[in-house]
Amino acid sequence: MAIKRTFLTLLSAAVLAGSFAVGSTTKAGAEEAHFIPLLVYRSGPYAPNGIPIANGFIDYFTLLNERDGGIDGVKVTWEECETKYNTKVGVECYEKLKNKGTAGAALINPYSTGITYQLIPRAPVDKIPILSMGYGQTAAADGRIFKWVFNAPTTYWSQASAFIKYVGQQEGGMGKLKGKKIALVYHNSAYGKEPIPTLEALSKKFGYDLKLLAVDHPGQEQKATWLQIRRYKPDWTFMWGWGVMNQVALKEAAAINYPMDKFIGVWWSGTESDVVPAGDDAVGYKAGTFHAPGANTQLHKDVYKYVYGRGKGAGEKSRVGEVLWNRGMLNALVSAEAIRTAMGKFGKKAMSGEQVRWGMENLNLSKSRLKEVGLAGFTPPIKVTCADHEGNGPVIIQQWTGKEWKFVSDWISPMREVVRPMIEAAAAKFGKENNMTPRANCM
Amino acid sequence: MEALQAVFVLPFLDMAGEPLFFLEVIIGGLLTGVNYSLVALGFVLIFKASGVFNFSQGIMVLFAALTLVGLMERGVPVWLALVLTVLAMIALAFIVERFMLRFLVNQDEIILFMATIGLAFLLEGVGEIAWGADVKELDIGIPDKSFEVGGILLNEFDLFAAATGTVLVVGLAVFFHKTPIGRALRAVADDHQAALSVGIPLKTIWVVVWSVAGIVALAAGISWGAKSGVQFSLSLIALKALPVLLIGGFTSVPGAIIGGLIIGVGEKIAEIYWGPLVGGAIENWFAYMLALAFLLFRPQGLFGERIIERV
Amino acid sequence: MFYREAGQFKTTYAGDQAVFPILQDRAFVIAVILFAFLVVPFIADDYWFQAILIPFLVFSMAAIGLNLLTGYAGQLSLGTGGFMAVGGYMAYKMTTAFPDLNILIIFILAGLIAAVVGILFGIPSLRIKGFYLAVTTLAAQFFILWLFNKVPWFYNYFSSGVIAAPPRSVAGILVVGPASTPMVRYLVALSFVVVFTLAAKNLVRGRIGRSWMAIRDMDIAAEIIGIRPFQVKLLAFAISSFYCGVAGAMFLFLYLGSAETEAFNINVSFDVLFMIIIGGLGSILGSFLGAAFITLLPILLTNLPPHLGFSMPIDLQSHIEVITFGALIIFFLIVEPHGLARLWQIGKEKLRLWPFPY
Amino acid sequence: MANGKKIGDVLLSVQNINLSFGGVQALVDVSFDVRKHEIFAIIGPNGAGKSSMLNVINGFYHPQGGTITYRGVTRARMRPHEAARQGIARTFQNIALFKGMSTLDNIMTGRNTLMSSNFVLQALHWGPAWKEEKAHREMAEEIIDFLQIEAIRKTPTGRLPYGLQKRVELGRALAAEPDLLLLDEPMAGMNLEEKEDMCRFILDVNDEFGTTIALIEHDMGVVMDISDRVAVLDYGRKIAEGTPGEVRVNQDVIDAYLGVSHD
Repeated sequence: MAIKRTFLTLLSAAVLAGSFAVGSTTKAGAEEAHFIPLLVYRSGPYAPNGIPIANGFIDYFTLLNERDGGIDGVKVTWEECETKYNTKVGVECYEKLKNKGTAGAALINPYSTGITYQLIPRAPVDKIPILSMGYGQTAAADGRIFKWVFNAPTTYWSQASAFIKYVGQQEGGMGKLKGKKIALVYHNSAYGKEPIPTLEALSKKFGYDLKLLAVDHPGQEQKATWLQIRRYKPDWTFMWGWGVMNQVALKEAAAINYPMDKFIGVWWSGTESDVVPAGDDAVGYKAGTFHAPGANTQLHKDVYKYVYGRGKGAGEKSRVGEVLWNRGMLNALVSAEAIRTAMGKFGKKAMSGEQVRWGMENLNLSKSRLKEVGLAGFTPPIKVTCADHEGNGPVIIQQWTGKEWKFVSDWISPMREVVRPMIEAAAAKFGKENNMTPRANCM
Repeated sequence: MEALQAVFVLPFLDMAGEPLFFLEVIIGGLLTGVNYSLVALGFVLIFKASGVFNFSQGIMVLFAALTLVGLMERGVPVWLALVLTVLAMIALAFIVERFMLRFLVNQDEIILFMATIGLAFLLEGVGEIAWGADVKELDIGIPDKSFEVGGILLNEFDLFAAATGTVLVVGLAVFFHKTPIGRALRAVADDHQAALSVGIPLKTIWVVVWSVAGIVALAAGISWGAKSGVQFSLSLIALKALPVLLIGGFTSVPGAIIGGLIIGVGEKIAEIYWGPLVGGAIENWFAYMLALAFLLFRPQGLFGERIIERV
Repeated sequence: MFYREAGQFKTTYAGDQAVFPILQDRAFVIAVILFAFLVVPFIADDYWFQAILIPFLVFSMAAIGLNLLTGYAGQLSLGTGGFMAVGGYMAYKMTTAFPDLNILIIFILAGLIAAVVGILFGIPSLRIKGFYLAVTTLAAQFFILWLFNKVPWFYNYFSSGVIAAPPRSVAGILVVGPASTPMVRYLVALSFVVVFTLAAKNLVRGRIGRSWMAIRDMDIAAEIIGIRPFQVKLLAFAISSFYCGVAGAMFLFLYLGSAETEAFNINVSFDVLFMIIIGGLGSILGSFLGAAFITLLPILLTNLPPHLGFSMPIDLQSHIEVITFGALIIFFLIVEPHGLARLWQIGKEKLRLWPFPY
Repeated sequence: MANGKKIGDVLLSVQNINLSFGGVQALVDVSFDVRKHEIFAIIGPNGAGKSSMLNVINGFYHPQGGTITYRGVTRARMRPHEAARQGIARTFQNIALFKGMSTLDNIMTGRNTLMSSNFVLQALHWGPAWKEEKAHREMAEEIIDFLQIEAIRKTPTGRLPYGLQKRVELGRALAAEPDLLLLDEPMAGMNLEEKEDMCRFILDVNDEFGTTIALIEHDMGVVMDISDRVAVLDYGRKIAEGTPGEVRVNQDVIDAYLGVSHD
């Protein structure tokens, strides 16, 4: 009985404490600073991906503060919130962070398909723009409907069309695609199904045969899938995988002696943590990407010097330059450039979500600007417009050598003439169901 | 008509048309099935001897594999790492008995089940703190080349895993049915109180079964972890073992292996021959539906102890 | 005011049969409901509505549903997520097909469809019991999600396969959809929960509740005194799934706003099961306490340390949170295996004797 | 003991019942009649097939041969819940109370078959459902008064001592207002005082409600005092039937109870 009584007391104390804890969402700090909420996942099943992304983000913001004193003199602040890649926790994080900082959240990077879909309808209400770089809802590329959502520099649909282009190049011309067999192994979820409409449309156009093979979450067991591939003998296999599905797929592909250089993964299936656990089996495997691997740019040197050199690194120094670190860093850079663009119009102060949305929409990361920030050759220029929130950026194919990822193609421009009409149709459908009218001022 | 044909005729023609491939599917299913059995076996051991439906079995698989890989990453030789991991799993069994089960003797099944859920959370957190969240390559030196025999592709590692699994299952079946301590273990399952009163030290037995389940978890962890790398998702493999339990019965060691084979072969055939009709990825629910169908005929599983209703 | 029942003599059986026979209890509950309706909307902010109160209400609804089935009728189910998905997707289909139909009615209809699905998946319960049944209900969970994921009709052929709650108004007030205010959504959720809690309370203290408990406590004896297991079990599945279905519709429309099938995945089923076990099987109050424990404790554990001045890496904090959560579950079960509702009761009994415990 | 009460027509007629479990004969060609308003006892040593007989009567076991005619209707396979609806209630040798429910709820559950309001009305707790609940509550309280268990009305039956549990179980069976009450060893495991109480309740039930009672007992003593007629089973066969006086002096019965070997 005594223990029960103690327990009840403890419980009520905890509840009381809790109500204070969550009740006080005060504006942090008196100093004028941009505030960027970071929804990260450093634990749970996808932590191997979440950790380098989060570190890339933070290292870049730290660099800005350390080297330049912020963005054009206004410091950057951020707060991490652990989502475990769980949508419900993501909502809690978002609600907790959206009003923090002197001007509220500047923009949000949801970093999970589920959370992105969650936030898309909320963005116009809360007036916080969403940057879902290379993930989320492809249709959001139509800025006339999705005023608050940005998925620059490129999308799943663009990537799928670029894959087909790459295969065409490898086969010796798009005409050679006729009669070829292509298999898509995909995670059976909204994310995994993304490339299907594009690949189907292109299959009609180029006459290749397409076989769709769904793998149910989480993808621990794929024998049936790879037996089907063994029978179908596809000339090329694409993969839209996530988490454990990637590592298993690589092992299984090797087990049926599938030629690895004919196996191409989406950019979320082309990271170090996907290939390293597969050991030698993964050598030769390819993946799409929209930025360079490795730590070879001026910016990386600055990160070593100003961030890790001063002991302020978010992760291990040796992991700077990993694919996902680079992606997190690029994501942070695009965010920062959007803020900078907004400051150009609204002045030298902390930017609000509404202002950053304008900055995003007028973002122009030209070649020279990329060089200025120390990323010459790292990624192609990114230009966002009111109508086009994607920028239709090119995709490149990288290959795993066993030690590192290496580019094995040129930058491939997606088939905009195919993808863009599909995006517009999907966006229009979404708009119709939700009683939205496209913004008239873009075109 | 065409739909009927597609469901009831064409898949069979397909099987007959390519018998070699069909055989490959069967073999693939069997090999996978043994791996399912390995996970299911952990559940059976603990359920049989303590009536606890151990939700944390999946996490134990992960925990064992993480410990092994973690030790190897720190330069411990494979054999020593294996020994140390086994010791760690035994230590875990002691801790579980001392700090959890001891206080829950004679509670309802569902309370014990819930307690193991708590344990699962605990182990998840401890494992991640101790060994980090990265995906780790697990390579204990077992060859994994594929080779063809008469047109059928086989993988060395799959065969090795299946052999290990079979040995474990057979060994445990013998242990339960032929040795005094095995029989004592079965007595405890029937009634905690009764077992206590006839002088079987319940604590010892709980420690023993949890230790054995921990070692089985290690075997499962090696087998599955070699394929996926050791990472959090390894724990989700438990969900694939549940239909196996339904078919084999929660209390039968041989049931676990037979159930595993049935599920393994059944779901592969369904996925490959019927999956394409409905868009694929039917394996997960098909395994459960198959188990359900079995249960409707034998509500206690193929090998489960008969439920006798009396008033 | 003292918590005493002395002097409150029940002169009629009707009085004794009331939901809350003790005056103070009744007053307390009414006070809580009034507070929730009249005060909370003015003091809570978006964070409270969106991250705490609405999910708490939605999961309370689901937990009551599962508790009717598992706690009262004794049928262990892990299909909650699936039944919630039926509610969510069906509500979505209906409201997009009939945009003018009152959304609140649609919630109820979605619940009814879920009830039918529940009956279908409840049929095996006539032969299968205990953990075997629990695992077979996973078949419902996996199959339903697979179906909604695979058949484009369910998500209106959207390329993304994600469904989003469209804007709908009731009596000129925007109730669901992105532009609806969290406060309105909270009030809608609260109304549903209050009404259906009362209904559940009525059910469990009447004939049907007794039949369920009889089946739970001893199914053979129940059959011998004239209870038809077939009807009673299926009714439990139907009503439970109805609650879960409505909870699913609330989950999508009032809480998440948009979702793919993953939102209803097996973790949801497990979470709701944890809620009723921790809260107390066979207790309506327990459903609320359990929902509070499972949805709110992690939030508390995440937010408490920083406010107390502990700062640590976020991943370490997350791991410690998980460990604490697990340890607390075990601790609770050891202290009081019958759940929080029982602790509450014990607390009340003590209060009744206070300040002279002997 | 049949002090002036009116024994009526045959209520239940059991003819040539054969029941076996996987080759073991539990009942062999057993026949007897139970008349309205009488107390009919089936006695016999352990393993004589007494419980099996009760289980056959209320449809829990289905005999391989023979017929059961109840209220003039012969049914081939009756489910237990159908038997209950026909007015057959029973208690159990190993108490089968709903342990998680209170005494009152157990007794109210016994009245389940008499209640009819549907779940929608119940959920609303509206009009008819509420009135019905109240009316049945009054009946339940009468039974509680009758059995003198007012003090444990709200106690979960799992916490009650053995003797009280038996009494609550009797209450639950009575609550159904049965025409035929089957009692499976109502006095097993009781001390003398408890046995006397139980006897009194059985007689009162028979007297006040006119309920026909078929009871089985292992122990001859008390049964002989309260029964109108007795049948004796041994190894699944009926070896005697008659008034307590007749049975008491029957040689076969004496042999059976003394354990004389069968040949």
